[in-house]
Amino acid sequence: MAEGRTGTLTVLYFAWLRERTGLAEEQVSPPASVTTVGGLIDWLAARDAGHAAAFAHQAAVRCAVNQDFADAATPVRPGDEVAFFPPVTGG
Amino acid sequence: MAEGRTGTLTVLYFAWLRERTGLAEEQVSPPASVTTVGGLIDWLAARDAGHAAAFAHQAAVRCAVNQDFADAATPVRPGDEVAFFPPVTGG
Amino acid sequence: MARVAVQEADFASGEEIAALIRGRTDIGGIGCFIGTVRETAAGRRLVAMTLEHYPAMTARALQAIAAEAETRWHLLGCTVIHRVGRLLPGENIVLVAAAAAHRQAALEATGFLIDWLKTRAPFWKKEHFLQGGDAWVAARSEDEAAASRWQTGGAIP
Amino acid sequence: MARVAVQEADFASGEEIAALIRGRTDIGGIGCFIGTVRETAAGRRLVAMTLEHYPAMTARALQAIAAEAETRWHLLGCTVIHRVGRLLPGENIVLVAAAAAHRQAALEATGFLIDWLKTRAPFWKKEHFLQGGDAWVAARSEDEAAASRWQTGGAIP
Repeated sequence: MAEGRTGTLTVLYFAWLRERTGLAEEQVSPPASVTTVGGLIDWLAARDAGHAAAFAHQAAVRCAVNQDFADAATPVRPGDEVAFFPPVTGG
Repeated sequence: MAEGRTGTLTVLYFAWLRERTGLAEEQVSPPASVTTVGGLIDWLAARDAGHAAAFAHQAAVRCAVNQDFADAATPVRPGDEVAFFPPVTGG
Repeated sequence: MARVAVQEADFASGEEIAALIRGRTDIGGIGCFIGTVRETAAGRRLVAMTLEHYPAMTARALQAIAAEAETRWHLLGCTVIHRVGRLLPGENIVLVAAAAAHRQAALEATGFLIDWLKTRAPFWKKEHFLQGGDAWVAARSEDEAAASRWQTGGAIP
Repeated sequence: MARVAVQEADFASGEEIAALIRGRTDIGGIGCFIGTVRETAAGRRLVAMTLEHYPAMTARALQAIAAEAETRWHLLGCTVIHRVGRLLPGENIVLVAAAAAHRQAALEATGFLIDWLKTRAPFWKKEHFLQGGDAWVAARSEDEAAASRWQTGGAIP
Protein backbone atom coordinates (compact mmCIF):
# COMPACT_ATOMS: atom_id res chain seq x y z
CA MET A 1 0.00 0.00 0.00
CA ALA A 2 1.17 3.52 -0.79
CA GLU A 3 -0.04 4.66 2.61
CA GLY A 4 1.98 1.98 4.36
CA ARG A 5 5.14 2.99 2.53
CA THR A 6 4.79 6.70 3.12
CA GLY A 7 4.09 5.93 6.79
CA THR A 8 7.65 4.68 7.30
CA LEU A 9 9.92 6.46 9.76
CA THR A 10 13.60 5.87 10.42
CA VAL A 11 14.32 5.56 14.14
CA LEU A 12 17.89 5.75 15.50
CA TYR A 13 19.12 4.83 18.98
CA PHE A 14 22.36 5.93 20.61
CA ALA A 15 24.35 5.03 23.73
CA TRP A 16 22.33 3.05 26.28
CA LEU A 17 19.12 3.35 24.24
CA ARG A 18 20.92 1.47 21.46
CA GLU A 19 22.07 -1.14 23.96
CA ARG A 20 18.63 -1.60 25.54
CA THR A 21 16.71 -1.84 22.27
CA GLY A 22 19.48 -3.91 20.71
CA LEU A 23 19.11 -1.71 17.63
CA ALA A 24 21.13 1.14 16.15
CA GLU A 25 18.45 1.84 13.55
CA GLU A 26 15.08 0.55 12.48
CA GLN A 27 12.39 1.39 9.97
CA VAL A 28 8.96 1.56 11.58
CA SER A 29 5.44 2.19 10.31
CA PRO A 30 3.34 3.36 13.23
CA PRO A 31 -0.42 3.82 12.82
CA ALA A 32 -1.73 7.17 11.58
CA SER A 33 -2.67 8.06 15.16
CA VAL A 34 1.03 8.52 15.96
CA THR A 35 1.67 12.18 15.10
CA THR A 36 4.20 13.36 17.70
CA VAL A 37 7.44 12.22 19.31
CA GLY A 38 5.49 11.44 22.49
CA GLY A 39 3.06 9.24 20.58
CA LEU A 40 5.91 7.49 18.83
CA ILE A 41 7.63 6.75 22.16
CA ASP A 42 4.44 5.19 23.58
CA TRP A 43 4.01 3.09 20.47
CA LEU A 44 7.68 1.98 20.41
CA ALA A 45 7.74 1.19 24.15
CA ALA A 46 4.84 -1.24 23.67
CA ARG A 47 6.70 -3.25 21.03
CA ASP A 48 8.91 -5.48 23.20
CA ALA A 49 10.83 -5.64 26.48
CA GLY A 50 13.95 -4.00 25.00
CA HIS A 51 12.04 -0.98 23.77
CA ALA A 52 10.12 -0.83 27.04
CA ALA A 53 13.42 -0.78 28.97
CA ALA A 54 14.86 1.91 26.71
CA PHE A 55 11.88 4.22 27.31
CA ALA A 56 11.23 3.27 30.96
CA HIS A 57 12.64 6.58 32.21
CA GLN A 58 11.50 9.12 29.67
CA ALA A 59 12.97 11.98 31.68
CA ALA A 60 16.40 10.58 30.78
CA VAL A 61 15.63 10.33 27.06
CA ARG A 62 16.41 13.08 24.57
CA CYS A 63 15.26 13.25 20.98
CA ALA A 64 16.04 14.78 17.61
CA VAL A 65 13.75 14.92 14.58
CA ASN A 66 15.62 15.27 11.30
CA GLN A 67 18.79 16.13 13.27
CA ASP A 68 17.24 18.96 15.25
CA PHE A 69 16.64 18.65 18.98
CA ALA A 70 12.97 17.95 19.63
CA ASP A 71 10.61 17.16 22.49
CA ALA A 72 7.52 15.06 23.11
CA ALA A 73 5.26 17.59 21.39
CA THR A 74 7.30 17.75 18.18
CA PRO A 75 5.33 16.41 15.19
CA VAL A 76 6.62 13.34 13.37
CA ARG A 77 5.73 12.70 9.75
CA PRO A 78 6.36 9.89 7.31
CA GLY A 79 9.93 10.01 6.05
CA ASP A 80 11.30 11.68 9.19
CA GLU A 81 14.49 10.53 10.89
CA VAL A 82 13.81 10.34 14.63
CA ALA A 83 16.72 9.75 17.01
CA PHE A 84 16.57 8.82 20.69
CA PHE A 85 19.53 9.18 23.04
CA PRO A 86 20.54 10.12 26.60
CA PRO A 87 21.55 13.69 27.52
CA VAL A 88 24.76 14.44 25.65
CA THR A 89 28.14 14.08 27.38
CA GLY A 90 30.75 15.14 24.86
CA GLY A 91 33.48 17.74 25.22
CA MET B 1 83.28 58.63 53.40
CA ALA B 2 81.66 55.36 54.39
CA GLU B 3 78.35 57.22 54.76
CA GLY B 4 78.57 58.58 51.23
CA ARG B 5 79.14 55.11 49.79
CA THR B 6 76.37 53.41 51.69
CA GLY B 7 74.08 56.26 50.67
CA THR B 8 74.19 55.15 47.03
CA LEU B 9 70.99 53.99 45.32
CA THR B 10 70.59 52.46 41.89
CA VAL B 11 67.79 54.14 39.93
CA LEU B 12 66.38 52.58 36.75
CA TYR B 13 64.12 54.20 34.16
CA PHE B 14 61.94 52.42 31.61
CA ALA B 15 59.88 53.38 28.55
CA TRP B 16 59.22 57.11 28.30
CA LEU B 17 60.85 57.80 31.67
CA ARG B 18 64.06 56.42 30.20
CA GLU B 19 63.61 58.59 27.12
CA ARG B 20 62.89 61.78 29.09
CA THR B 21 65.75 61.39 31.56
CA GLY B 22 68.04 60.16 28.82
CA LEU B 23 69.17 57.46 31.24
CA ALA B 24 68.46 53.77 31.61
CA GLU B 25 70.26 53.59 34.94
CA GLU B 26 72.12 55.86 37.30
CA GLN B 27 73.78 55.67 40.70
CA VAL B 28 72.62 58.49 42.97
CA SER B 29 73.47 59.58 46.52
CA PRO B 30 70.59 61.65 47.82
CA PRO B 31 70.86 63.40 51.20
CA ALA B 32 69.88 61.51 54.32
CA SER B 33 66.59 63.43 54.38
CA VAL B 34 65.43 61.34 51.42
CA THR B 35 63.86 58.28 53.05
CA THR B 36 60.92 57.41 50.81
CA VAL B 37 60.11 56.97 47.11
CA GLY B 38 58.22 60.26 47.23
CA GLY B 39 61.21 62.07 48.67
CA LEU B 40 63.47 60.49 46.06
CA ILE B 41 61.18 61.64 43.22
CA ASP B 42 61.21 65.22 44.49
CA TRP B 43 64.99 65.16 44.77
CA LEU B 44 65.47 63.58 41.31
CA ALA B 45 62.99 65.96 39.64
CA ALA B 46 65.04 68.92 40.83
CA ARG B 47 68.24 67.64 39.21
CA ASP B 48 67.73 68.78 35.58
CA ALA B 49 65.14 69.42 32.91
CA GLY B 50 65.08 65.78 31.77
CA HIS B 51 64.33 64.47 35.23
CA ALA B 52 61.79 67.23 35.75
CA ALA B 53 60.01 66.20 32.52
CA ALA B 54 60.06 62.53 33.51
CA PHE B 55 58.37 63.24 36.85
CA ALA B 56 56.12 66.09 35.67
CA HIS B 57 53.00 63.90 35.84
CA GLN B 58 53.56 61.75 38.88
CA ALA B 59 50.13 60.16 38.54
CA ALA B 60 51.45 58.46 35.39
CA VAL B 61 54.60 57.15 37.08
CA ARG B 62 54.84 53.74 38.70
CA CYS B 63 57.66 52.48 40.86
CA ALA B 64 59.32 49.34 42.15
CA VAL B 65 61.79 49.06 45.02
CA ASN B 66 64.05 46.03 44.79
CA GLN B 67 61.77 44.61 42.08
CA ASP B 68 58.56 44.85 44.10
CA PHE B 69 55.84 47.34 43.20
CA ALA B 70 56.01 50.31 45.53
CA ASP B 71 54.39 53.70 46.08
CA ALA B 72 55.39 57.16 47.25
CA ALA B 73 55.35 56.10 50.90
CA THR B 74 57.64 53.11 50.42
CA PRO B 75 60.96 53.56 52.28
CA VAL B 76 64.19 53.69 50.30
CA ARG B 77 67.49 52.74 51.86
CA PRO B 78 71.10 52.78 50.74
CA GLY B 79 71.77 49.90 48.36
CA ASP B 80 68.18 49.71 47.09
CA GLU B 81 67.33 49.38 43.41
CA VAL B 82 64.53 51.83 42.62
CA ALA B 83 62.83 51.65 39.21
CA PHE B 84 60.50 54.21 37.66
CA PHE B 85 58.22 53.42 34.72
CA PRO B 86 54.77 54.08 33.22
CA PRO B 87 51.81 51.79 33.96
CA VAL B 88 52.61 48.40 32.41
CA THR B 89 51.23 47.50 28.99
CA GLY B 90 52.38 43.96 28.29
CA GLY B 91 50.34 40.92 27.36
CA MET C 1 33.39 30.21 8.36
CA ALA C 2 34.46 28.02 11.23
CA ARG C 3 36.60 24.94 10.83
CA VAL C 4 34.64 22.02 12.29
CA ALA C 5 35.79 18.41 12.33
CA VAL C 6 34.72 15.11 13.88
CA GLN C 7 37.42 12.49 13.58
CA GLU C 8 38.98 9.39 15.11
CA ALA C 9 42.51 10.72 14.57
CA ASP C 10 44.27 12.98 17.02
CA PHE C 11 44.61 16.67 16.23
CA ALA C 12 47.64 18.96 16.46
CA SER C 13 46.75 21.87 18.73
CA GLY C 14 49.66 24.03 17.60
CA GLU C 15 48.80 23.51 13.95
CA GLU C 16 45.16 24.46 14.58
CA ILE C 17 46.16 27.63 16.42
CA ALA C 18 48.73 28.54 13.78
CA ALA C 19 46.14 28.07 11.03
CA LEU C 20 43.90 30.68 12.67
CA ILE C 21 46.66 33.31 12.67
CA ARG C 22 48.47 32.46 9.43
CA GLY C 23 48.59 35.35 6.99
CA ARG C 24 46.47 37.62 9.19
CA THR C 25 47.33 40.79 11.04
CA ASP C 26 43.91 41.72 12.44
CA ILE C 27 43.87 39.19 15.28
CA GLY C 28 44.81 40.37 18.76
CA GLY C 29 44.22 37.14 20.64
CA ILE C 30 43.33 33.50 20.38
CA GLY C 31 41.61 31.57 23.14
CA CYS C 32 41.82 27.82 23.15
CA PHE C 33 40.55 24.92 25.24
CA ILE C 34 41.66 21.32 24.89
CA GLY C 35 39.84 18.55 26.74
CA THR C 36 41.73 15.36 27.57
CA VAL C 37 40.85 11.93 29.00
CA ARG C 38 41.42 11.68 32.77
CA GLU C 39 42.45 8.32 34.11
CA THR C 40 40.21 8.58 37.16
CA ALA C 41 36.44 9.08 37.11
CA ALA C 42 34.59 9.34 40.41
CA GLY C 43 37.39 7.42 42.09
CA ARG C 44 37.48 4.58 39.54
CA ARG C 45 40.41 4.06 37.21
CA LEU C 46 39.75 3.96 33.49
CA VAL C 47 41.55 1.94 30.86
CA ALA C 48 39.80 3.78 28.05
CA MET C 49 36.82 5.85 27.02
CA THR C 50 34.64 5.41 23.94
CA LEU C 51 33.09 8.42 22.26
CA GLU C 52 29.93 7.69 20.26
CA HIS C 53 28.12 10.29 18.18
CA TYR C 54 25.26 10.86 15.78
CA PRO C 55 27.12 11.55 12.54
CA ALA C 56 24.27 13.09 10.55
CA MET C 57 23.65 15.58 13.35
CA THR C 58 27.10 16.21 14.83
CA ALA C 59 28.66 18.31 12.11
CA ARG C 60 25.50 20.42 11.87
CA ALA C 61 25.38 20.90 15.63
CA LEU C 62 29.04 21.93 15.80
CA GLN C 63 28.63 24.32 12.87
CA ALA C 64 25.63 25.89 14.59
CA ILE C 65 27.55 26.30 17.85
CA ALA C 66 30.55 27.81 16.05
CA ALA C 67 28.33 30.14 13.99
CA GLU C 68 26.65 31.38 17.16
CA ALA C 69 30.05 32.17 18.71
CA GLU C 70 31.27 33.87 15.53
CA THR C 71 28.23 36.12 15.51
CA ARG C 72 28.10 36.97 19.19
CA TRP C 73 31.80 37.82 19.55
CA HIS C 74 32.61 38.96 15.99
CA LEU C 75 35.23 36.26 15.76
CA LEU C 76 37.98 36.41 13.16
CA GLY C 77 38.36 32.64 13.25
CA CYS C 78 36.89 29.65 15.05
CA THR C 79 37.85 25.97 15.22
CA VAL C 80 36.01 23.04 16.79
CA ILE C 81 37.44 19.52 16.57
CA HIS C 82 35.98 16.55 18.42
CA ARG C 83 37.37 13.04 18.42
CA VAL C 84 35.26 9.88 18.41
CA GLY C 85 36.04 6.20 18.96
CA ARG C 86 38.23 4.64 21.65
CA LEU C 87 40.51 7.03 23.53
CA LEU C 88 43.11 6.28 26.20
CA PRO C 89 43.84 8.27 29.37
CA GLY C 90 45.89 11.35 28.53
CA GLU C 91 44.62 11.53 24.95
CA ASN C 92 42.99 14.59 23.44
CA ILE C 93 39.18 14.59 23.16
CA VAL C 94 38.23 18.04 21.96
CA LEU C 95 39.72 21.35 20.86
CA VAL C 96 37.88 24.65 20.60
CA ALA C 97 39.61 27.87 19.60
CA ALA C 98 38.43 31.41 18.94
CA ALA C 99 40.37 34.27 17.35
CA ALA C 100 39.28 37.87 17.88
CA ALA C 101 40.60 41.42 17.78
CA HIS C 102 40.68 41.54 21.58
CA ARG C 103 41.34 39.02 24.31
CA GLN C 104 38.06 39.32 26.19
CA ALA C 105 36.07 38.27 23.12
CA ALA C 106 38.47 35.41 22.36
CA LEU C 107 38.32 34.04 25.90
CA GLU C 108 34.58 34.45 26.35
CA ALA C 109 33.92 32.76 23.02
CA THR C 110 36.20 29.89 24.02
CA GLY C 111 34.21 29.33 27.20
CA PHE C 112 30.96 29.55 25.29
CA LEU C 113 32.10 27.04 22.66
CA ILE C 114 33.03 24.35 25.14
CA ASP C 115 30.00 24.95 27.39
CA TRP C 116 27.58 24.74 24.48
CA LEU C 117 29.34 21.83 22.87
CA LYS C 118 29.04 19.89 26.13
CA THR C 119 25.28 20.36 26.26
CA ARG C 120 24.24 20.66 22.59
CA ALA C 121 26.41 18.38 20.47
CA PRO C 122 25.34 14.73 20.16
CA PHE C 123 28.31 12.92 21.70
CA TRP C 124 28.16 10.25 24.39
CA LYS C 125 31.03 8.95 26.50
CA LYS C 126 31.36 5.44 27.81
CA GLU C 127 34.00 4.72 30.45
CA HIS C 128 35.80 1.38 30.52
CA PHE C 129 37.08 0.56 34.01
CA LEU C 130 40.36 -1.04 34.98
CA GLN C 131 38.49 -3.36 37.36
CA GLY C 132 36.26 -4.45 34.49
CA GLY C 133 32.88 -3.27 33.31
CA ASP C 134 31.89 -0.03 31.70
CA ALA C 135 29.30 2.70 32.10
CA TRP C 136 27.83 5.55 30.12
CA VAL C 137 28.78 8.90 31.59
CA ALA C 138 25.81 10.69 33.11
CA ALA C 139 25.17 14.28 32.09
CA ARG C 140 26.26 16.74 34.77
CA SER C 141 23.90 19.42 36.02
CA GLU C 142 26.96 21.70 36.32
CA ASP C 143 27.33 21.50 32.54
CA GLU C 144 23.74 22.60 32.05
CA ALA C 145 24.29 25.44 34.49
CA ALA C 146 27.48 26.49 32.71
CA ALA C 147 25.72 26.47 29.35
CA SER C 148 22.74 28.40 30.67
CA ARG C 149 25.03 31.35 31.46
CA TRP C 150 25.09 32.06 27.72
CA GLN C 151 21.34 31.94 27.14
CA THR C 152 20.61 35.63 27.35
CA GLY C 153 22.77 36.65 24.41
CA GLY C 154 25.53 39.23 24.37
CA ALA C 155 28.61 39.29 26.52
CA ILE C 156 28.69 38.11 30.12
CA PRO C 157 30.03 39.31 33.48
CA MET D 1 56.11 24.76 39.34
CA ALA D 2 55.11 26.90 36.43
CA ARG D 3 57.15 27.28 33.28
CA VAL D 4 57.90 30.97 32.86
CA ALA D 5 59.99 32.48 30.09
CA VAL D 6 60.84 35.92 28.72
CA GLN D 7 62.49 35.72 25.34
CA GLU D 8 63.06 37.43 22.01
CA ALA D 9 62.46 34.21 20.08
CA ASP D 10 59.03 33.03 19.03
CA PHE D 11 57.37 30.18 20.93
CA ALA D 12 55.62 27.08 19.61
CA SER D 13 52.09 27.04 21.07
CA GLY D 14 51.50 23.38 20.25
CA GLU D 15 54.75 22.33 21.88
CA GLU D 16 53.91 24.29 25.01
CA ILE D 17 50.47 22.71 25.26
CA ALA D 18 51.82 19.24 24.57
CA ALA D 19 54.46 19.70 27.28
CA LEU D 20 51.73 20.32 29.86
CA ILE D 21 49.96 17.05 29.05
CA ARG D 22 52.92 14.79 28.25
CA GLY D 23 53.09 11.72 30.45
CA ARG D 24 50.11 12.78 32.56
CA THR D 25 46.65 11.29 32.91
CA ASP D 26 45.21 13.52 35.64
CA ILE D 27 44.50 16.53 33.41
CA GLY D 28 40.97 17.04 32.13
CA GLY D 29 41.46 20.32 30.32
CA ILE D 30 43.94 22.93 29.22
CA GLY D 31 43.04 26.55 28.68
CA CYS D 32 45.30 28.72 26.58
CA PHE D 33 45.50 32.30 25.40
CA ILE D 34 47.89 33.65 22.79
CA GLY D 35 48.23 37.36 22.19
CA THR D 36 49.39 38.58 18.80
CA VAL D 37 50.41 41.91 17.26
CA ARG D 38 47.54 43.65 15.44
CA GLU D 39 48.45 45.76 12.46
CA THR D 40 46.04 48.54 13.37
CA ALA D 41 46.03 50.50 16.63
CA ALA D 42 43.40 53.17 17.13
CA GLY D 43 43.05 53.50 13.38
CA ARG D 44 46.78 53.85 12.69
CA ARG D 45 48.74 51.17 10.86
CA LEU D 46 51.79 49.73 12.56
CA VAL D 47 54.97 48.49 10.97
CA ALA D 48 56.18 46.99 14.23
CA MET D 49 55.93 47.03 17.99
CA THR D 50 58.78 47.03 20.50
CA LEU D 51 58.39 45.28 23.83
CA GLU D 52 60.63 46.59 26.62
CA HIS D 53 60.80 45.03 30.06
CA TYR D 54 62.58 45.19 33.42
CA PRO D 55 64.57 41.99 33.36
CA ALA D 56 65.41 41.77 37.06
CA MET D 57 61.72 42.07 37.91
CA THR D 58 59.94 40.35 35.02
CA ALA D 59 60.72 36.73 35.76
CA ARG D 60 59.82 37.23 39.42
CA ALA D 61 56.57 38.96 38.54
CA LEU D 62 55.56 36.22 36.10
CA GLN D 63 56.46 33.50 38.63
CA ALA D 64 54.34 35.27 41.24
CA ILE D 65 51.38 35.55 38.86
CA ALA D 66 51.67 31.89 37.86
CA ALA D 67 52.05 30.76 41.47
CA GLU D 68 48.90 32.66 42.41
CA ALA D 69 46.96 30.92 39.61
CA GLU D 70 48.36 27.52 40.56
CA THR D 71 47.22 27.98 44.14
CA ARG D 72 43.79 29.46 43.46
CA TRP D 73 42.75 26.88 40.86
CA HIS D 74 44.82 23.86 41.97
CA LEU D 75 46.46 23.80 38.58
CA LEU D 76 48.25 20.72 37.34
CA GLY D 77 50.44 22.79 35.06
CA CYS D 78 50.95 26.42 34.08
CA THR D 79 52.97 28.16 31.38
CA VAL D 80 53.62 31.85 30.82
CA ILE D 81 55.85 33.00 27.95
CA HIS D 82 56.29 36.63 26.96
CA ARG D 83 58.34 37.90 24.07
CA VAL D 84 60.40 41.10 24.12
CA GLY D 85 62.14 43.11 21.43
CA ARG D 86 60.82 44.13 18.04
CA LEU D 87 57.73 42.26 16.82
CA LEU D 88 55.91 42.51 13.50
CA PRO D 89 52.14 42.51 12.89
CA GLY D 90 50.81 38.96 13.11
CA GLU D 91 53.61 37.79 15.39
CA ASN D 92 53.05 36.15 18.76
CA ILE D 93 53.52 38.31 21.86
CA VAL D 94 52.43 36.18 24.79
CA LEU D 95 51.19 32.71 25.67
CA VAL D 96 49.51 31.71 28.90
CA ALA D 97 48.23 28.20 29.53
CA ALA D 98 46.68 26.43 32.51
CA ALA D 99 46.06 22.72 32.96
CA ALA D 100 43.54 21.45 35.51
CA ALA D 101 41.39 18.46 36.34
CA HIS D 102 38.28 20.28 35.08
CA ARG D 103 37.61 22.81 32.37
CA GLN D 104 36.18 25.60 34.50
CA ALA D 105 39.38 25.86 36.53
CA ALA D 106 41.54 25.74 33.41
CA LEU D 107 39.57 28.49 31.66
CA GLU D 108 39.23 30.75 34.69
CA ALA D 109 42.94 30.44 35.43
CA THR D 110 43.72 31.30 31.81
CA GLY D 111 41.67 34.49 32.06
CA PHE D 112 43.28 35.35 35.38
CA LEU D 113 46.81 34.82 34.05
CA ILE D 114 46.42 37.17 31.11
CA ASP D 115 44.48 39.80 33.09
CA TRP D 116 47.06 39.89 35.87
CA LEU D 117 49.98 39.76 33.48
CA LYS D 118 48.60 42.80 31.67
CA THR D 119 48.49 44.85 34.86
CA ARG D 120 51.29 43.40 37.02
CA ALA D 121 54.18 42.36 34.82
CA PRO D 122 56.73 45.06 33.90
CA PHE D 123 56.42 45.16 30.11
CA TRP D 124 55.92 48.26 27.98
CA LYS D 125 54.85 48.39 24.36
CA LYS D 126 55.94 50.98 21.85
CA GLU D 127 54.12 51.19 18.53
CA HIS D 128 55.97 52.14 15.35
CA PHE D 129 53.63 53.67 12.76
CA LEU D 130 53.61 53.14 9.02
CA GLN D 131 53.29 56.90 8.53
CA GLY D 132 56.37 57.41 10.68
CA GLY D 133 56.81 58.13 14.36
CA ASP D 134 56.16 55.98 17.34
CA ALA D 135 54.35 56.09 20.66
CA TRP D 136 54.28 54.25 23.93
CA VAL D 137 51.01 52.41 24.42
CA ALA D 138 48.91 53.91 27.20
CA ALA D 139 47.59 51.61 29.87
CA ARG D 140 43.90 50.83 29.41
CA SER D 141 41.42 51.28 32.21
CA GLU D 142 39.59 48.21 30.87
CA ASP D 143 42.67 46.16 31.72
CA GLU D 144 42.64 47.41 35.29
CA ALA D 145 38.94 46.62 35.52
CA ALA D 146 39.49 43.14 34.12
CA ALA D 147 42.29 42.47 36.59
CA SER D 148 40.25 43.80 39.51
CA ARG D 149 37.69 41.02 38.96
CA TRP D 150 40.21 38.64 40.51
CA GLN D 151 41.00 40.68 43.60
CA THR D 152 38.62 39.02 46.02
CA GLY D 153 40.20 35.58 45.79
CA GLY D 154 38.49 32.34 44.96
CA ALA D 155 36.59 31.53 41.82
CA ILE D 156 34.39 34.00 40.00
CA PRO D 157 30.91 34.03 38.39
